[in-house]
Amino acid sequence: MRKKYSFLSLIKNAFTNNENWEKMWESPDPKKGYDVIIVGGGGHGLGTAYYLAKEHGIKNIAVIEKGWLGGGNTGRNTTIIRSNYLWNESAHLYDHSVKLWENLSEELNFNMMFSQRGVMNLAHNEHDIKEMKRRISANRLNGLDTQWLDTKQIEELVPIMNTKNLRYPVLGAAFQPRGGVARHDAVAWGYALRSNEMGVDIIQNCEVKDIKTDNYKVEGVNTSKGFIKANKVAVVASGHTSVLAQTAGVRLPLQSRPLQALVSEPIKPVINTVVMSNAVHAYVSQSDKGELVIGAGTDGYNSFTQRGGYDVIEETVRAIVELYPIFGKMKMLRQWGGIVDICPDASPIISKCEVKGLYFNCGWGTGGFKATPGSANVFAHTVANDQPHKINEAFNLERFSDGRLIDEHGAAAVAH
Amino acid sequence: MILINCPYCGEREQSEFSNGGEAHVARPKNPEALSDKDWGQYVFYRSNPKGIFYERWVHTHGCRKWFNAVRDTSTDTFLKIYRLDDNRPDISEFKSTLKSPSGEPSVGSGNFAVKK
Amino acid sequence: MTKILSSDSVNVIQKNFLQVLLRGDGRDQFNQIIAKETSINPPSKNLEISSDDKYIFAKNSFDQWSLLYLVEQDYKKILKIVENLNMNDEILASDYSYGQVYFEISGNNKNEFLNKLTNFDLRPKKFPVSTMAQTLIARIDCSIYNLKDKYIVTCNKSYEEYFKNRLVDINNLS
Amino acid sequence: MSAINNKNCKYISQKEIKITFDGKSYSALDGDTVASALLRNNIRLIGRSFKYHRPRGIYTCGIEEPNALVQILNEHNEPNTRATIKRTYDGINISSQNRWPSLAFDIGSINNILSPIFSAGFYYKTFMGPKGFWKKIYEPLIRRTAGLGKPPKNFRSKSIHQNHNVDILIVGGGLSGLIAARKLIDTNNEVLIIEQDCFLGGILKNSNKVKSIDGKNVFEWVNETEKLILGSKNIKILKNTLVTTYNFTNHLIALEDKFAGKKIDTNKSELTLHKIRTTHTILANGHIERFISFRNNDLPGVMLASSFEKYIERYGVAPDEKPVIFSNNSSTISLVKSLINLGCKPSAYIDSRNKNDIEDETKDYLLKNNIPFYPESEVEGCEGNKKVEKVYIRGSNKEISSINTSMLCPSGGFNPDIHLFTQSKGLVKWDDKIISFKPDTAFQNTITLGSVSGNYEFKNLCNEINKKLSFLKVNDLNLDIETNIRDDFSISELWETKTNKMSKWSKSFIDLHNDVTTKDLKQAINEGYDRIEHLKRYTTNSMGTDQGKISSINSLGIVSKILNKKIEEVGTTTYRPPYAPLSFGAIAGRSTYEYYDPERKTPIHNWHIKNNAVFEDVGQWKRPWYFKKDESESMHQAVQRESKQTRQTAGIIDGSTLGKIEIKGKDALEFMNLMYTNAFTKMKPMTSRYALMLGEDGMIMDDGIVCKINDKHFIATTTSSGAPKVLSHMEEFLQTEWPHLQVFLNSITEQFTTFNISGPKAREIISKVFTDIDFNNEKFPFMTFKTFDYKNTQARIMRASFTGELGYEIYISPKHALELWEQLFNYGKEFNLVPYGTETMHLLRAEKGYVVIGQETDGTVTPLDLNFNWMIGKKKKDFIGKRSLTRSDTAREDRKQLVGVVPIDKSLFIEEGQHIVECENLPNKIKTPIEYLGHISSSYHSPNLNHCISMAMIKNGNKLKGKKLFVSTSKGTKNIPVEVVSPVFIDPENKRLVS
Ligand SMILES: Cc1cc2nc3c(=O)[nH]c(=O)nc-3n(C[C@H](O)[C@H](O)[C@H](O)COP(=O)(O)OP(=O)(O)OC[C@H]3O[C@@H](n4cnc5c(N)ncnc54)[C@H](O)[C@@H]3O)c2cc1C
Ligand SMILES: NC(=O)c1ccc[n+]([C@@H]2O[C@H](COP(=O)([O-])OP(=O)(O)OC[C@H]3O[C@@H](n4cnc5c(N)ncnc54)[C@H](O)[C@@H]3O)[C@@H](O)[C@H]2O)c1
Ligand SMILES: Cc1cc2nc3c(=O)[nH]c(=O)nc-3n(C[C@H](O)[C@H](O)[C@H](O)COP(=O)(O)O)c2cc1C
Ligand SMILES: [Zn+2]
Repeated sequence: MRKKYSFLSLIKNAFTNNENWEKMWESPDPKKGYDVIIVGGGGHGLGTAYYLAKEHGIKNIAVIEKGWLGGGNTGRNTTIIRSNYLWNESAHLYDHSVKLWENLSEELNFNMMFSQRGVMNLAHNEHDIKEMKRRISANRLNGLDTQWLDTKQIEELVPIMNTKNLRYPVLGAAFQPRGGVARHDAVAWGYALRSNEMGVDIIQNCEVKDIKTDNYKVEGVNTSKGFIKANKVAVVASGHTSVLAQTAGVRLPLQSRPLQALVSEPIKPVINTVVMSNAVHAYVSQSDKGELVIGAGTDGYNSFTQRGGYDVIEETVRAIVELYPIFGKMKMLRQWGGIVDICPDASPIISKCEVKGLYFNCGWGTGGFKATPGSANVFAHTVANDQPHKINEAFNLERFSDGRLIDEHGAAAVAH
Repeated sequence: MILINCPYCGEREQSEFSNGGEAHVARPKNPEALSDKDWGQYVFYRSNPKGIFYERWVHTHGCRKWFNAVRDTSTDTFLKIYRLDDNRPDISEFKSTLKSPSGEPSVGSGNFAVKK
Repeated sequence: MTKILSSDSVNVIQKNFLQVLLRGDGRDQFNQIIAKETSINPPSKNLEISSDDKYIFAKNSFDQWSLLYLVEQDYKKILKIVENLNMNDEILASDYSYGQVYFEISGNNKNEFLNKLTNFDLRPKKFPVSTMAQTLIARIDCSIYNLKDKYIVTCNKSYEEYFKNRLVDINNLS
Repeated sequence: MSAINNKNCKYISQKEIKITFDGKSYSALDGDTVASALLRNNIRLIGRSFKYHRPRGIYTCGIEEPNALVQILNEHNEPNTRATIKRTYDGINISSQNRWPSLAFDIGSINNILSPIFSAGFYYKTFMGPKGFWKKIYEPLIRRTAGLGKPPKNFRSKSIHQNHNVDILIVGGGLSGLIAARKLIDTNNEVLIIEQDCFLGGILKNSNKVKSIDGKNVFEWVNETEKLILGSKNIKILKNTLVTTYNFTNHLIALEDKFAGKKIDTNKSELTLHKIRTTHTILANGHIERFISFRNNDLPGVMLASSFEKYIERYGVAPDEKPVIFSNNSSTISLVKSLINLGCKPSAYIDSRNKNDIEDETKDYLLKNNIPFYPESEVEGCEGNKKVEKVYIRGSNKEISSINTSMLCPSGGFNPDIHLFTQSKGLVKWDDKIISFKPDTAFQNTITLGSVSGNYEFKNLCNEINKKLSFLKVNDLNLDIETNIRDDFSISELWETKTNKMSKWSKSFIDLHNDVTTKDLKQAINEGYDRIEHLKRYTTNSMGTDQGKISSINSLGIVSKILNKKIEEVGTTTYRPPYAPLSFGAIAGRSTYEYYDPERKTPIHNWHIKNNAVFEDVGQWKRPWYFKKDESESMHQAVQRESKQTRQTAGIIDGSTLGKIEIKGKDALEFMNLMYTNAFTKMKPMTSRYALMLGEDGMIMDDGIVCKINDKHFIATTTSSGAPKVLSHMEEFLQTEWPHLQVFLNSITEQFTTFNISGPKAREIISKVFTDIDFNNEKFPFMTFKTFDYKNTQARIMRASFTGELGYEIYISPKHALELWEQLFNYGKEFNLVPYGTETMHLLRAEKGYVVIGQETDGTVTPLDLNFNWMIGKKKKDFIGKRSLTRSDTAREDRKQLVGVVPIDKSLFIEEGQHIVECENLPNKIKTPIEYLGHISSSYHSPNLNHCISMAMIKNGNKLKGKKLFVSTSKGTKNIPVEVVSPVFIDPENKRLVS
């Protein structure tokens, strides 16, 4: 690691008026060809490059990003991290990720501010309770730390919550203490910094226009900066993955939908865990800067506008105001949208396909930020070995034919 | 919130409607004759283009009628709305301003504010 | 008939109407059968209402009609009509009378008032007299019939209390 | 040194009111904002900054304010209120923010001393170890120092929504908005004008730039225009209303403050959120003045020039008698004129423009009034203790001189306020003449007029408006606008002045709200964050509550210089709604708390209340969960009692919430055969059948009872929460796949109130109510139904039960429902007929082994998994979901299957949701995953068997019957030994059911 950051480096640079900081990453022109081209400079893409270089010894890699690093969903998500998914396959995948999160700041020597303040899923009716108790039990057998909280325990953790005087009272919650939030942009930057250090080319403002194949074998990519050859192409373009797959003649079972979020004005700390609710649809956490970061639901139609409808914002805010009466006096500072790619079973695809040398990591829908390190890690394994890691074996494309779906709708309806 | 012109009720806000995904996907006549893979294609796979998209809507909180639409998913503009018994309009009727499959349209996208 | 609210500019009265919901193809035979049973011709234009002070007959959409009886009727008679109509295979008639609630909304400010609860465009040029619409009001499905100086709004009976509360609430606050 | 009252101001009354700021009382004038009131009282230190806790004052006179945010104590402690727009009233109680213990002495200002370390992105570079420190020490500390205002108090807003549908919306009732409106008077267009201030006129009231219009003074002209507009039938004006959001298809959101300048009446709605749908949007929302970065450009006492002018003209207070003015453009001279009119005089006028570019009029005027003039000069910086005391000027010969002053008014030019225009997804373009972005290509029906369109010339205004509105076919309007300034706008580029004093603590700010300095920008670019979006996120530039209104273009200017690019190549960040922070309470409106979701009630609801029902939410429905016999009865006791009584004599449940769908038409039979797994062809008329509906993926979607009246007429029931889904599922296939089928569907859920009476005495009771019906088993066998006349209405009675007992389901018009319900109780009294709720229903059906959709099923369960093979019309060629049942995974024999589970030790209770395992104990802490077979989907204490009975979905369940396994518990590591059994616990031979 060349660029070492610490309190000392900060003091040192303070003396030189902060004018001597080194560049975090270079912006080279693309080479003629690479062993692996990763399409998409979000967290998953940059992470994949990092693990390919670090764990699989592949160094001749380019990450190609059409805009700026982390400008996709990595830069616009509500940053909730947890692993308490219902099915074993998911629980293993997401917990692999949480475990990597726990050491990521130190590993990359870049503070991701992973804050394990706990994630709470509220139950508002008998059905919610049943579903959550089942999930807690399954999680426990998978070695996860999800637990049941009764209303009193909830009130102790989140005193500002209105649990009784609302249309659908709060009846309890599933709580995962190891869950939390992280600084989303830092994830992209940290991986970029360290993979670039290991020789990965990071090419921004370069759009992949199509994936070139010959006889079911990948040849490279045509980009806005010309053709680039590649032995392997790994597509991690989130909302745009199915559009790119199409250029290689591959069809993916994905639909791209707007997903919106908003932040309030900053205030002093009032809420110290992440709270999500399905029936009263809203998710809240408070960032270290003080804003409430609030997630809405997906819009009900395909769209690539990064916008979404105002009615969805209204739905969310209604819920927030009801659950937290003090927020009635607060204000929305900014709202925005991302484009999420949704799979029919609400689980991702981390898989090879019928074209040799072409790999997809997609379908994370509304909840892939939490998986960033884990998904990148097993995807790198899949790309390097041309076969899946044990953890992502089930997340293949065949499941949409044989029916072996990993249906996380119940547990993942609030997938953030 | 986009406005949708229901062929039966007139213009209403999108929240009165539900989207039914890709249009003109006929249910296979003889499902038993299909392979698992082909059946899976029908059940789980739908086109997801950026740009011109043929899709279905239903006026859930109005007349409850289904209809088809052609919409530019890169700008959310409706290019045409037509009834189920109308013919599928030809793609050449519509102009896409996308420069590349995942590029942004020249105006109306979520991502550019400055004229290039 | 119950007064729900009244102010200088809006009045809302709950009414007891009877209603039949009709489905069919709208062709000649359909029209004849209906006319025979009900002595009223169903309107043929989408969203159109034909009415007098005793009834409203509206075409909700291309294969659906609502017939509302505005004055006291023998309920049995309505049930009989429904039964007779259902003798025809190509018609579905359902008695909607007591499963719905009816509100008559009048007053100078009725548009502004309703537009506190719905985004539906009530301007005469978009919602002419003697037409009907199905839309959301106060987050629930409603039908609204435009009778010149008043609207008839109906919704499912299970929402009765909720809907009345919302009407009163919004009136109190503005 | 001190503020001056402008008695000539017509927009403020001379009536005195009292306000409180940080515990001290001050007098203000009725009509003052918090800012103008404080300025009037010579208070300039208002708050502390976000990161460094630097002293801050009032920087602007409007929505763009980055500094002066206050807390309104008497309005539920509302935080982060902009002092510059919050109107005062008698008794308002305000406090400053982000300081401790006091505004003057704030401990947090230590951050300023440490600031060289807190450089851009410093969080990312430290606090990484030791383990656990981030969570316990660093993060809580960081969180506490950040965050500005204190949390508000509980507050239940009464704000309402108002929808509008109009032809034309005019945003901004300033000069151009009013001209446009005048043209539209008495036309056929329905027009709405929205103005954020309580007075119309915009620049006409905010400055003295315009002297007269058509010979009238501007005040008269605005009044006359307003009168004309109010007199027209087609135009409405909303004042105190701010447009915040511009959505697709010309949908805009605006917020009206109904108590601006008044104490809130808590019985009324304090805010109205307007939702406007329009055909054309005219943006006439003006411009925003921008600042210039220089050393300590954040000191209290620095205030934008046109804001200073606005305080004089609009609020009748000149914040200072002798400010220094610093400008790079031609507009600022009007401030000098305003001051001179008041008898004050600027201490200096500094103009960075080339001498030759400065208007002769300006030079002459300054000379005539003897004002020290510094052409081709700039402010190097300013200094002072918590306020401006000294301003350093770099003269045309680059020498630094200084002036003592207490206020400094910079003007860096104007930005067309393109926020709303870009929200609408229009494209903007760089204009070298005004040195700013201006609207170029509209995406919607959007027209921009006046300064928002980049037109800064008054003389040209009518021309522009006539041209742009000509498509509306309205008359031209030509006004003679006489100005106090030279009309041709001139500006020279200036984003930042060079600092001479190189102290590590001296700062030249680019974002005042988030404490971002120009040095931070440079450092970030050095580190590789050279995309403007990276810069924004790395430094937090323009991410504050003001969203960089006065500074974001400046940052582009600075960045473009460093990168040696054109500003248009650097690009802007994305403008996102809202234009200014928008109240959550107002967005929610009334549709929250009790109106969050509509409540649906059955016609029996009030009876349930009277009989101590405890309700459960099922979808939107309120359903009795159980009935409390008396206060002391627990839920468990009630359910045990209800369940027992039902099997002993009879019980009744209100099932009105069940969905009911009437299906009719020539092809009804074919349709039903396609929609459900069951075969309906051979079914006899007037019989009913339990039926299953699948999704195309083969998974169970819903169940219900289908009544066949004849081949052309069916009635189907659905689950309570599944009703809308099932109806739309049917409609979808009917309309889109099989339009050739002649079938009509009506929802009749609400048209029939439904009760199910069951138990050994059910027949006796019902026979007493319906005396002329023969309920004999042969005459009225299981799964048949009949229609009867009952008191002027029709009732349908079906032999069916969900409890496993002899049962009748009655469908009756809501008109007679309650009466009939009470009748049943009348006759049922002697048999102790009990009303029961959903919990007892669930218990009784579990005893009988019936499944509940959503409890035994979860979207991954096929009918085969539930051993419902008998319900599948195998001979049918097709039905929805059929093909999916033979996919390799769904056809597997070792899938999870439904079984019954009982504890071997009958005193133990199995919890729902626990899992079935093969091991007797679990480790204390589970490190490697434990294999499990499946989970407990339902579990109850059966009062009739007097032990726990459970249902479970377990792998290969069918083959495991009779086996001993274990069920985990939530309490500890010891699992409960259980036996796998058939899920039917009571009456497997159906004796009770068909008796
Ligand atoms: C509002 C919102 C809230 C969310 N909240 C959460 C949450 O709380 N928790 C959670 O776990 N997840 C959440 N998610 C989901 C999460 O953000 C995503 O699943 C995750 O960030 C995906 O990461 P990625 O790296 O795959 O995609 P991205 O970060 O989107 O990266 C894909 C990149 O590919 C680039 N690209 C696309 N096309 C091309 C092309 N042709 N050529 C080159 N590059 C291309 C894009 O520009 C983009 O930068 C949320 C998402 C949104 C939108
Ligand atoms: N020569 C110069 O120095 C100079 C500089 C700038 C402008 N001008 C001239 O000044 C005139 C300005 O007139 P104008 O009408 O464009 O601007 P204006 O300032 O007169 O009016 C804008 C109005 O819009 C309102 N507004 C802004 N945003 C709003 C929102 N979101 N919601 C509701 N109301 C909002 C403001 O309160 C204001 O009243 C133009 O003629 C222009 O040429 C001259
Ligand atoms: C967790 C999180 C916190 C954010 N906090 C702020 C904030 O304090 N201020 C702000 O202006 N934007 C904030 N944003 C929103 C960004 O400004 C921006 O809208 C978002 O990254 C989407 O990018 P875009 O709007 O440029 O498309 C935040 C975004 C995220 C994901
Ligand atoms: Zn319609």
